[in-house]
Amino acid sequence: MESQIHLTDLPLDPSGIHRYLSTPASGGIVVFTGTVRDHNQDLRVIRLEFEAYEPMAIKEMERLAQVCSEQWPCHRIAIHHRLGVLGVGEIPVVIGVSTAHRQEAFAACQFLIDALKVHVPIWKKEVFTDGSQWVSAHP
Amino acid sequence: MESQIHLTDLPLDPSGIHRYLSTPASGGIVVFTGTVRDHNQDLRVIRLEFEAYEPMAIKEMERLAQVCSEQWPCHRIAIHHRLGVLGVGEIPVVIGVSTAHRQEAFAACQFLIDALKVHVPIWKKEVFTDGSQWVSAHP
Amino acid sequence: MKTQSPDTLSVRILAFGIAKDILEDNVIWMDLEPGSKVSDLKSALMEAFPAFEKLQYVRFAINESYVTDDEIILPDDEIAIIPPVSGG
Amino acid sequence: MKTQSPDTLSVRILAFGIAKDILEDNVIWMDLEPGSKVSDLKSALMEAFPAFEKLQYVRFAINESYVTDDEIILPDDEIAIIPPVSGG
Repeated sequence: MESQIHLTDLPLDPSGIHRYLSTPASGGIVVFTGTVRDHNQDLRVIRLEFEAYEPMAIKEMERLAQVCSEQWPCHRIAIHHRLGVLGVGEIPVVIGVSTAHRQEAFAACQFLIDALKVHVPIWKKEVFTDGSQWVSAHP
Repeated sequence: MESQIHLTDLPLDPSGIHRYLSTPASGGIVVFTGTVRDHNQDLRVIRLEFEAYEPMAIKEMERLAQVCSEQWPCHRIAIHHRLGVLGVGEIPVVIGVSTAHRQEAFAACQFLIDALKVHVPIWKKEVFTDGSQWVSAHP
Repeated sequence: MKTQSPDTLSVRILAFGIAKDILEDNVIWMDLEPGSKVSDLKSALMEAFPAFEKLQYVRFAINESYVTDDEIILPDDEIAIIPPVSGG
Repeated sequence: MKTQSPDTLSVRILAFGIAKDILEDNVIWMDLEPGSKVSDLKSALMEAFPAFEKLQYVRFAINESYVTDDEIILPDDEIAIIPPVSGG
Protein backbone atom coordinates (compact mmCIF):
# COMPACT_ATOMS: atom_id res chain seq x y z
CA MET A 1 0.00 0.00 0.00
CA GLU A 2 1.17 3.50 -0.86
CA SER A 3 -0.41 6.60 0.56
CA GLN A 4 -0.46 10.31 -0.13
CA ILE A 5 -1.35 12.46 2.89
CA HIS A 6 -1.70 16.20 2.43
CA LEU A 7 -2.73 19.02 4.73
CA THR A 8 -2.69 22.23 2.75
CA ASP A 9 -3.85 25.83 2.45
CA LEU A 10 -4.22 25.41 -1.32
CA PRO A 11 -7.32 24.20 -3.22
CA LEU A 12 -7.59 20.41 -3.44
CA ASP A 13 -7.42 18.70 -6.82
CA PRO A 14 -9.76 15.69 -7.24
CA SER A 15 -8.45 14.92 -10.73
CA GLY A 16 -4.83 14.82 -9.59
CA ILE A 17 -5.92 12.46 -6.83
CA HIS A 18 -7.62 10.24 -9.43
CA ARG A 19 -4.40 10.07 -11.40
CA TYR A 20 -2.42 9.19 -8.29
CA LEU A 21 -4.82 6.39 -7.32
CA SER A 22 -4.93 4.64 -10.69
CA THR A 23 -2.58 1.65 -10.92
CA PRO A 24 -2.50 -1.17 -13.52
CA ALA A 25 -3.62 -3.69 -10.88
CA SER A 26 -6.59 -1.60 -9.75
CA GLY A 27 -10.12 -2.34 -10.88
CA GLY A 28 -11.93 0.23 -8.80
CA ILE A 29 -11.34 3.68 -7.42
CA VAL A 30 -13.71 5.35 -4.96
CA VAL A 31 -13.25 9.02 -4.17
CA PHE A 32 -15.18 10.91 -1.54
CA THR A 33 -15.20 14.70 -1.83
CA GLY A 34 -16.61 16.86 0.90
CA THR A 35 -17.95 20.22 -0.18
CA VAL A 36 -18.99 23.25 1.84
CA ARG A 37 -22.78 23.43 1.99
CA ASP A 38 -24.69 26.70 1.94
CA HIS A 39 -26.65 25.77 5.06
CA ASN A 40 -26.58 23.69 8.21
CA GLN A 41 -30.04 22.91 9.48
CA ASP A 42 -31.78 26.28 9.11
CA LEU A 43 -28.69 28.46 9.30
CA ARG A 44 -27.15 30.02 6.22
CA VAL A 45 -23.43 29.27 6.05
CA ILE A 46 -21.18 32.06 4.71
CA ARG A 47 -17.87 30.25 5.05
CA LEU A 48 -16.00 27.63 7.03
CA GLU A 49 -12.70 28.09 8.81
CA PHE A 50 -10.49 25.04 9.34
CA GLU A 51 -7.57 24.73 11.70
CA ALA A 52 -5.50 21.70 12.66
CA TYR A 53 -2.95 20.45 15.09
CA GLU A 54 -0.88 19.92 12.00
CA PRO A 55 1.86 17.44 12.89
CA MET A 56 -0.57 15.26 14.84
CA ALA A 57 -3.20 15.49 12.08
CA ILE A 58 -0.66 14.19 9.56
CA LYS A 59 0.35 11.37 11.93
CA GLU A 60 -3.29 10.42 12.54
CA MET A 61 -4.09 10.38 8.82
CA GLU A 62 -1.05 8.17 8.20
CA ARG A 63 -2.16 5.88 11.02
CA LEU A 64 -5.68 5.63 9.59
CA ALA A 65 -4.30 4.76 6.14
CA GLN A 66 -2.27 2.01 7.79
CA VAL A 67 -5.23 0.65 9.78
CA CYS A 68 -7.35 0.77 6.62
CA SER A 69 -4.86 -1.15 4.52
CA GLU A 70 -4.67 -3.85 7.17
CA GLN A 71 -8.43 -4.35 6.87
CA TRP A 72 -8.83 -4.03 3.08
CA PRO A 73 -6.22 -4.73 0.42
CA CYS A 74 -5.68 -1.17 -0.80
CA HIS A 75 -3.34 -0.32 -3.63
CA ARG A 76 -3.19 3.40 -2.95
CA ILE A 77 -4.81 5.72 -0.43
CA ALA A 78 -5.03 9.50 -0.72
CA ILE A 79 -6.19 11.72 2.13
CA HIS A 80 -6.06 15.42 1.38
CA HIS A 81 -7.47 18.01 3.77
CA ARG A 82 -7.65 21.74 3.29
CA LEU A 83 -7.01 24.37 5.98
CA GLY A 84 -8.00 28.02 6.25
CA VAL A 85 -11.09 29.84 5.04
CA LEU A 86 -13.40 28.06 2.56
CA GLY A 87 -16.46 29.44 0.80
CA VAL A 88 -19.60 27.55 -0.23
CA GLY A 89 -18.86 24.90 -2.86
CA GLU A 90 -15.17 24.66 -1.99
CA ILE A 91 -13.62 21.32 -1.06
CA PRO A 92 -12.37 20.74 2.51
CA VAL A 93 -11.52 17.06 2.04
CA VAL A 94 -10.87 14.46 -0.63
CA ILE A 95 -10.33 10.81 0.27
CA GLY A 96 -9.66 8.19 -2.36
CA VAL A 97 -8.83 4.50 -2.43
CA SER A 98 -7.89 2.12 -5.24
CA THR A 99 -8.34 -1.63 -4.91
CA ALA A 100 -8.63 -4.68 -7.14
CA HIS A 101 -12.37 -5.01 -6.48
CA ARG A 102 -14.87 -2.24 -6.03
CA GLN A 103 -16.53 -3.39 -2.79
CA GLU A 104 -13.22 -3.01 -0.96
CA ALA A 105 -12.74 0.49 -2.34
CA PHE A 106 -16.20 1.58 -1.13
CA ALA A 107 -15.69 0.06 2.32
CA ALA A 108 -12.18 1.47 2.74
CA CYS A 109 -13.13 4.96 1.57
CA GLN A 110 -16.14 5.08 3.88
CA PHE A 111 -14.02 3.84 6.79
CA LEU A 112 -11.44 6.56 6.17
CA ILE A 113 -13.85 9.50 6.07
CA ASP A 114 -15.76 8.18 9.10
CA ALA A 115 -12.51 7.66 11.02
CA LEU A 116 -11.12 11.04 9.96
CA LYS A 117 -14.17 12.76 11.40
CA VAL A 118 -13.61 11.05 14.75
CA HIS A 119 -9.85 10.95 15.15
CA VAL A 120 -7.97 13.54 13.12
CA PRO A 121 -7.36 16.77 15.07
CA ILE A 122 -8.91 19.24 12.65
CA TRP A 123 -11.55 21.74 13.67
CA LYS A 124 -14.14 23.55 11.64
CA LYS A 125 -15.80 26.83 12.57
CA GLU A 126 -19.04 27.62 10.81
CA VAL A 127 -19.58 31.28 10.07
CA PHE A 128 -23.23 32.25 9.59
CA THR A 129 -24.79 35.55 8.63
CA ASP A 130 -25.02 36.41 12.34
CA GLY A 131 -22.34 34.63 14.30
CA SER A 132 -20.18 31.55 14.28
CA GLN A 133 -19.59 28.29 16.11
CA TRP A 134 -17.06 25.49 16.38
CA VAL A 135 -18.78 22.43 14.92
CA SER A 136 -19.37 19.54 17.35
CA ALA A 137 -17.88 21.47 20.26
CA HIS A 138 -21.04 20.98 22.31
CA PRO A 139 -22.45 17.69 21.11
CA MET B 1 -32.67 15.25 -8.92
CA GLU B 2 -30.76 16.00 -12.10
CA SER B 3 -28.82 13.39 -13.98
CA GLN B 4 -26.19 13.25 -16.68
CA ILE B 5 -26.11 9.96 -18.60
CA HIS B 6 -23.42 9.44 -21.22
CA LEU B 7 -22.46 6.51 -23.43
CA THR B 8 -19.44 7.51 -25.46
CA ASP B 9 -16.47 6.40 -27.54
CA LEU B 10 -14.37 9.20 -26.04
CA PRO B 11 -12.26 9.05 -22.86
CA LEU B 12 -14.23 9.75 -19.69
CA ASP B 13 -13.44 12.81 -17.59
CA PRO B 14 -13.66 12.28 -13.80
CA SER B 15 -12.87 15.93 -13.04
CA GLY B 16 -15.65 17.22 -15.32
CA ILE B 17 -17.99 14.82 -13.55
CA HIS B 18 -16.87 16.24 -10.19
CA ARG B 19 -17.67 19.73 -11.38
CA TYR B 20 -21.08 18.64 -12.62
CA LEU B 21 -21.94 16.96 -9.32
CA SER B 22 -21.02 19.85 -7.03
CA THR B 23 -24.00 21.96 -5.96
CA PRO B 24 -24.25 24.56 -3.15
CA ALA B 25 -26.61 22.27 -1.22
CA SER B 26 -24.33 19.23 -1.44
CA GLY B 27 -22.12 18.15 1.44
CA GLY B 28 -20.76 14.98 -0.07
CA ILE B 29 -19.81 13.62 -3.47
CA VAL B 30 -18.88 10.00 -4.04
CA VAL B 31 -17.40 8.99 -7.38
CA PHE B 32 -16.68 5.43 -8.43
CA THR B 33 -14.25 4.98 -11.29
CA GLY B 34 -13.72 1.60 -12.89
CA THR B 35 -10.33 1.04 -14.47
CA VAL B 36 -9.08 -1.71 -16.77
CA ARG B 37 -6.93 -4.13 -14.79
CA ASP B 38 -3.87 -5.82 -16.25
CA HIS B 39 -5.09 -9.26 -15.20
CA ASN B 40 -8.16 -11.31 -14.41
CA GLN B 41 -7.39 -14.23 -12.15
CA ASP B 42 -4.20 -15.59 -13.72
CA LEU B 43 -4.76 -14.28 -17.21
CA ARG B 44 -2.94 -11.25 -18.52
CA VAL B 45 -5.40 -8.75 -20.01
CA ILE B 46 -4.23 -6.86 -23.12
CA ARG B 47 -7.38 -4.83 -23.68
CA LEU B 48 -11.14 -4.78 -23.20
CA GLU B 49 -13.75 -4.27 -25.90
CA PHE B 50 -17.11 -2.83 -24.89
CA GLU B 51 -20.30 -2.88 -26.91
CA ALA B 52 -23.82 -1.83 -25.96
CA TYR B 53 -27.40 -1.98 -27.07
CA GLU B 54 -27.11 1.76 -27.02
CA PRO B 55 -30.66 3.17 -26.87
CA MET B 56 -31.69 0.59 -24.29
CA ALA B 57 -28.50 1.10 -22.26
CA ILE B 58 -29.26 4.83 -22.05
CA LYS B 59 -32.86 4.10 -21.03
CA GLU B 60 -31.73 1.63 -18.36
CA MET B 61 -29.18 4.05 -16.95
CA GLU B 62 -31.86 6.74 -16.78
CA ARG B 63 -34.20 4.29 -15.08
CA LEU B 64 -31.54 3.35 -12.50
CA ALA B 65 -30.87 7.03 -11.74
CA GLN B 66 -34.61 7.45 -11.18
CA VAL B 67 -34.86 4.38 -8.92
CA CYS B 68 -31.79 5.55 -7.02
CA SER B 69 -33.15 9.03 -6.40
CA GLU B 70 -36.39 7.55 -5.06
CA GLN B 71 -34.38 5.64 -2.47
CA TRP B 72 -31.79 8.30 -1.52
CA PRO B 73 -32.19 12.08 -1.77
CA CYS B 74 -29.68 12.70 -4.55
CA HIS B 75 -28.89 16.17 -5.84
CA ARG B 76 -27.15 15.05 -9.01
CA ILE B 77 -26.28 11.70 -10.53
CA ALA B 78 -23.73 11.11 -13.30
CA ILE B 79 -23.38 7.78 -15.09
CA HIS B 80 -20.80 7.80 -17.87
CA HIS B 81 -19.83 4.61 -19.71
CA ARG B 82 -17.23 4.21 -22.39
CA LEU B 83 -17.56 2.01 -25.50
CA GLY B 84 -14.98 0.54 -27.86
CA VAL B 85 -11.46 -0.69 -27.21
CA LEU B 86 -9.79 0.20 -23.90
CA GLY B 87 -6.24 -0.52 -22.78
CA VAL B 88 -5.00 -1.23 -19.26
CA GLY B 89 -5.50 1.75 -16.94
CA GLU B 90 -8.23 3.31 -19.07
CA ILE B 91 -11.62 4.12 -17.57
CA PRO B 92 -14.73 2.18 -18.70
CA VAL B 93 -17.12 3.71 -16.23
CA VAL B 94 -17.52 6.68 -13.88
CA ILE B 95 -20.50 6.94 -11.57
CA GLY B 96 -20.97 9.86 -9.22
CA VAL B 97 -23.59 11.07 -6.79
CA SER B 98 -23.93 14.25 -4.76
CA THR B 99 -26.11 14.41 -1.65
CA ALA B 100 -26.49 16.53 1.47
CA HIS B 101 -24.94 13.84 3.69
CA ARG B 102 -22.13 11.49 2.83
CA GLN B 103 -23.73 8.18 3.87
CA GLU B 104 -26.40 8.66 1.22
CA ALA B 105 -23.81 9.39 -1.45
CA PHE B 106 -21.89 6.20 -0.65
CA ALA B 107 -25.05 4.07 -0.62
CA ALA B 108 -26.44 5.58 -3.82
CA CYS B 109 -23.15 5.29 -5.72
CA GLN B 110 -22.69 1.67 -4.69
CA PHE B 111 -26.29 0.89 -5.67
CA LEU B 112 -25.77 2.43 -9.10
CA ILE B 113 -22.60 0.53 -10.00
CA ASP B 114 -24.04 -2.74 -8.65
CA ALA B 115 -27.28 -2.22 -10.59
CA LEU B 116 -25.45 -1.15 -13.75
CA LYS B 117 -23.53 -4.41 -13.74
CA VAL B 118 -26.77 -6.39 -13.57
CA HIS B 119 -29.20 -4.43 -15.73
CA VAL B 120 -27.55 -2.19 -18.30
CA PRO B 121 -27.07 -3.92 -21.67
CA ILE B 122 -23.35 -3.40 -22.11
CA TRP B 123 -20.95 -6.25 -22.83
CA LYS B 124 -17.25 -6.52 -22.25
CA LYS B 125 -14.89 -8.82 -24.11
CA GLU B 126 -11.57 -9.53 -22.42
CA VAL B 127 -8.68 -9.96 -24.81
CA PHE B 128 -5.77 -11.93 -23.38
CA THR B 129 -2.36 -12.68 -24.83
CA ASP B 130 -3.80 -15.89 -26.29
CA GLY B 131 -7.53 -15.54 -26.92
CA SER B 132 -10.57 -13.64 -25.76
CA GLN B 133 -13.89 -14.13 -23.99
CA TRP B 134 -17.15 -12.33 -23.30
CA VAL B 135 -17.17 -11.67 -19.57
CA SER B 136 -19.95 -13.40 -17.60
CA ALA B 137 -21.30 -15.13 -20.70
CA HIS B 138 -21.00 -18.53 -19.01
CA PRO B 139 -21.49 -17.80 -15.33
CA MET C 1 -38.83 -4.22 -43.36
CA LYS C 2 -39.73 -7.55 -44.93
CA THR C 3 -43.12 -8.18 -46.44
CA GLN C 4 -45.02 -10.75 -44.43
CA SER C 5 -48.04 -12.91 -45.04
CA PRO C 6 -50.87 -12.61 -42.49
CA ASP C 7 -50.20 -16.11 -41.16
CA THR C 8 -46.55 -15.45 -40.38
CA LEU C 9 -44.99 -13.18 -37.79
CA SER C 10 -41.65 -12.14 -39.19
CA VAL C 11 -39.54 -10.61 -36.45
CA ARG C 12 -36.28 -8.73 -36.40
CA ILE C 13 -33.91 -9.82 -33.67
CA LEU C 14 -30.86 -7.95 -32.45
CA ALA C 15 -28.01 -9.93 -30.93
CA PHE C 16 -25.19 -8.69 -28.71
CA GLY C 17 -22.09 -10.09 -27.06
CA ILE C 18 -21.88 -13.84 -27.14
CA ALA C 19 -25.36 -14.08 -28.70
CA LYS C 20 -24.02 -12.22 -31.73
CA ASP C 21 -21.18 -14.76 -31.97
CA ILE C 22 -23.64 -17.67 -31.83
CA LEU C 23 -25.97 -16.14 -34.42
CA GLU C 24 -22.93 -15.05 -36.44
CA ASP C 25 -24.69 -11.74 -37.06
CA ASN C 26 -25.90 -8.78 -35.03
CA VAL C 27 -29.36 -8.93 -36.55
CA ILE C 28 -31.41 -11.83 -37.89
CA TRP C 29 -34.99 -12.35 -39.00
CA MET C 30 -37.14 -15.25 -37.84
CA ASP C 31 -40.63 -16.36 -38.84
CA LEU C 32 -42.95 -17.24 -35.98
CA GLU C 33 -46.65 -18.07 -35.64
CA PRO C 34 -48.76 -14.93 -35.08
CA GLY C 35 -49.45 -14.60 -31.36
CA SER C 36 -46.13 -16.15 -30.38
CA LYS C 37 -44.64 -15.36 -27.02
CA VAL C 38 -41.03 -14.74 -26.09
CA SER C 39 -40.87 -18.34 -24.85
CA ASP C 40 -41.79 -19.53 -28.36
CA LEU C 41 -39.05 -17.40 -29.84
CA LYS C 42 -36.62 -18.90 -27.36
CA SER C 43 -37.53 -22.44 -28.46
CA ALA C 44 -37.18 -21.48 -32.11
CA LEU C 45 -33.75 -19.98 -31.46
CA MET C 46 -32.62 -23.07 -29.56
CA GLU C 47 -33.66 -25.21 -32.48
CA ALA C 48 -32.02 -23.02 -35.11
CA PHE C 49 -28.85 -22.39 -33.07
CA PRO C 50 -28.10 -25.31 -30.73
CA ALA C 51 -25.15 -23.43 -29.21
CA PHE C 52 -27.72 -21.26 -27.42
CA GLU C 53 -28.18 -24.01 -24.86
CA LYS C 54 -24.69 -23.28 -23.56
CA LEU C 55 -25.91 -19.89 -22.31
CA GLN C 56 -27.28 -20.43 -18.85
CA TYR C 57 -29.05 -17.13 -18.53
CA VAL C 58 -30.43 -15.04 -21.35
CA ARG C 59 -32.96 -12.23 -21.14
CA PHE C 60 -35.01 -10.64 -23.90
CA ALA C 61 -35.96 -7.04 -24.49
CA ILE C 62 -38.79 -5.75 -26.64
CA ASN C 63 -38.61 -2.15 -27.76
CA GLU C 64 -35.71 -1.48 -25.40
CA SER C 65 -37.28 -2.83 -22.20
CA TYR C 66 -36.78 -6.17 -20.50
CA VAL C 67 -39.71 -8.57 -20.93
CA THR C 68 -40.68 -11.90 -19.41
CA ASP C 69 -41.14 -15.15 -21.33
CA ASP C 70 -44.91 -14.57 -21.32
CA GLU C 71 -44.76 -11.40 -23.38
CA ILE C 72 -46.62 -11.67 -26.69
CA ILE C 73 -44.62 -10.54 -29.69
CA LEU C 74 -46.31 -8.02 -31.97
CA PRO C 75 -45.49 -7.16 -35.58
CA ASP C 76 -42.81 -4.43 -35.78
CA ASP C 77 -41.52 -5.17 -32.29
CA GLU C 78 -37.78 -4.71 -31.95
CA ILE C 79 -36.57 -7.78 -30.14
CA ALA C 80 -33.12 -8.06 -28.54
CA ILE C 81 -31.33 -11.04 -27.09
CA ILE C 82 -29.59 -9.92 -23.91
CA PRO C 83 -26.94 -12.38 -22.73
CA PRO C 84 -25.46 -11.75 -19.27
CA VAL C 85 -24.34 -8.13 -19.25
CA SER C 86 -20.85 -7.15 -18.13
CA GLY C 87 -20.60 -3.39 -18.20
CA GLY C 88 -18.62 -1.37 -15.71
CA MET D 1 11.38 26.70 27.50
CA LYS D 2 10.81 27.99 31.06
CA THR D 3 13.21 27.29 33.83
CA GLN D 4 11.61 25.05 36.44
CA SER D 5 12.37 24.16 40.03
CA PRO D 6 12.66 20.42 40.80
CA ASP D 7 9.43 20.43 42.80
CA THR D 8 7.34 21.89 39.96
CA LEU D 9 6.36 20.37 36.64
CA SER D 10 5.90 23.28 34.30
CA VAL D 11 4.07 22.12 31.19
CA ARG D 12 3.33 23.70 27.85
CA ILE D 13 -0.21 23.15 26.65
CA LEU D 14 -1.51 23.68 23.13
CA ALA D 15 -5.17 24.55 22.66
CA PHE D 16 -7.29 24.27 19.52
CA GLY D 17 -10.80 25.09 18.42
CA ILE D 18 -13.13 25.96 21.26
CA ALA D 19 -10.42 25.12 23.82
CA LYS D 20 -8.35 27.95 22.36
CA ASP D 21 -11.32 30.31 22.81
CA ILE D 22 -11.76 29.24 26.45
CA LEU D 23 -8.04 29.61 27.25
CA GLU D 24 -7.96 32.82 25.18
CA ASP D 25 -4.65 31.65 23.75
CA ASN D 26 -3.34 28.83 21.60
CA VAL D 27 -0.61 27.97 24.08
CA ILE D 28 -0.42 28.31 27.86
CA TRP D 29 1.91 27.14 30.63
CA MET D 30 0.74 25.46 33.80
CA ASP D 31 2.59 24.38 36.92
CA LEU D 32 1.75 20.90 38.20
CA GLU D 33 3.15 18.58 40.86
CA PRO D 34 5.90 16.36 39.49
CA GLY D 35 4.38 12.93 38.65
CA SER D 36 1.02 14.44 37.72
CA LYS D 37 -1.26 12.55 35.39
CA VAL D 38 -3.46 13.87 32.61
CA SER D 39 -6.40 13.64 35.01
CA ASP D 40 -4.60 16.05 37.35
CA LEU D 41 -4.01 18.47 34.52
CA LYS D 42 -7.71 18.24 33.67
CA SER D 43 -8.69 19.20 37.22
CA ALA D 44 -6.23 22.08 37.22
CA LEU D 45 -7.65 23.34 33.91
CA MET D 46 -11.21 23.10 35.19
CA GLU D 47 -10.25 25.16 38.21
CA ALA D 48 -8.37 27.79 36.23
CA PHE D 49 -10.94 27.97 33.41
CA PRO D 50 -14.43 27.12 34.67
CA ALA D 51 -15.83 27.34 31.12
CA PHE D 52 -14.10 24.01 30.44
CA GLU D 53 -16.93 22.24 32.19
CA LYS D 54 -19.20 23.17 29.31
CA LEU D 55 -17.21 20.86 27.04
CA GLN D 56 -18.72 17.43 27.37
CA TYR D 57 -15.93 15.52 25.71
CA VAL D 58 -12.29 16.53 25.58
CA ARG D 59 -9.31 14.35 24.76
CA PHE D 60 -5.64 15.01 25.40
CA ALA D 61 -2.60 14.25 23.30
CA ILE D 62 0.97 14.02 24.45
CA ASN D 63 3.68 14.35 21.82
CA GLU D 64 1.10 14.10 19.04
CA SER D 65 -0.64 10.91 20.18
CA TYR D 66 -3.89 10.48 22.07
CA VAL D 67 -3.43 9.50 25.73
CA THR D 68 -5.75 8.34 28.48
CA ASP D 69 -6.33 10.15 31.79
CA ASP D 70 -3.85 7.79 33.50
CA GLU D 71 -0.88 8.92 31.45
CA ILE D 72 1.88 10.45 33.56
CA ILE D 73 3.14 13.79 32.30
CA LEU D 74 6.90 14.11 31.88
CA PRO D 75 8.98 17.27 31.67
CA ASP D 76 9.24 18.54 28.06
CA ASP D 77 6.08 16.69 26.99
CA GLU D 78 4.06 18.59 24.41
CA ILE D 79 0.50 18.44 25.66
CA ALA D 80 -2.49 19.30 23.49
CA ILE D 81 -6.13 19.78 24.44
CA ILE D 82 -8.24 18.12 21.76
CA PRO D 83 -11.89 19.22 21.87
CA PRO D 84 -14.32 17.29 19.65
CA VAL D 85 -12.79 17.27 16.18
CA SER D 86 -14.80 18.30 13.14
CA GLY D 87 -12.67 17.81 10.07
CA GLY D 88 -14.03 16.68 6.73
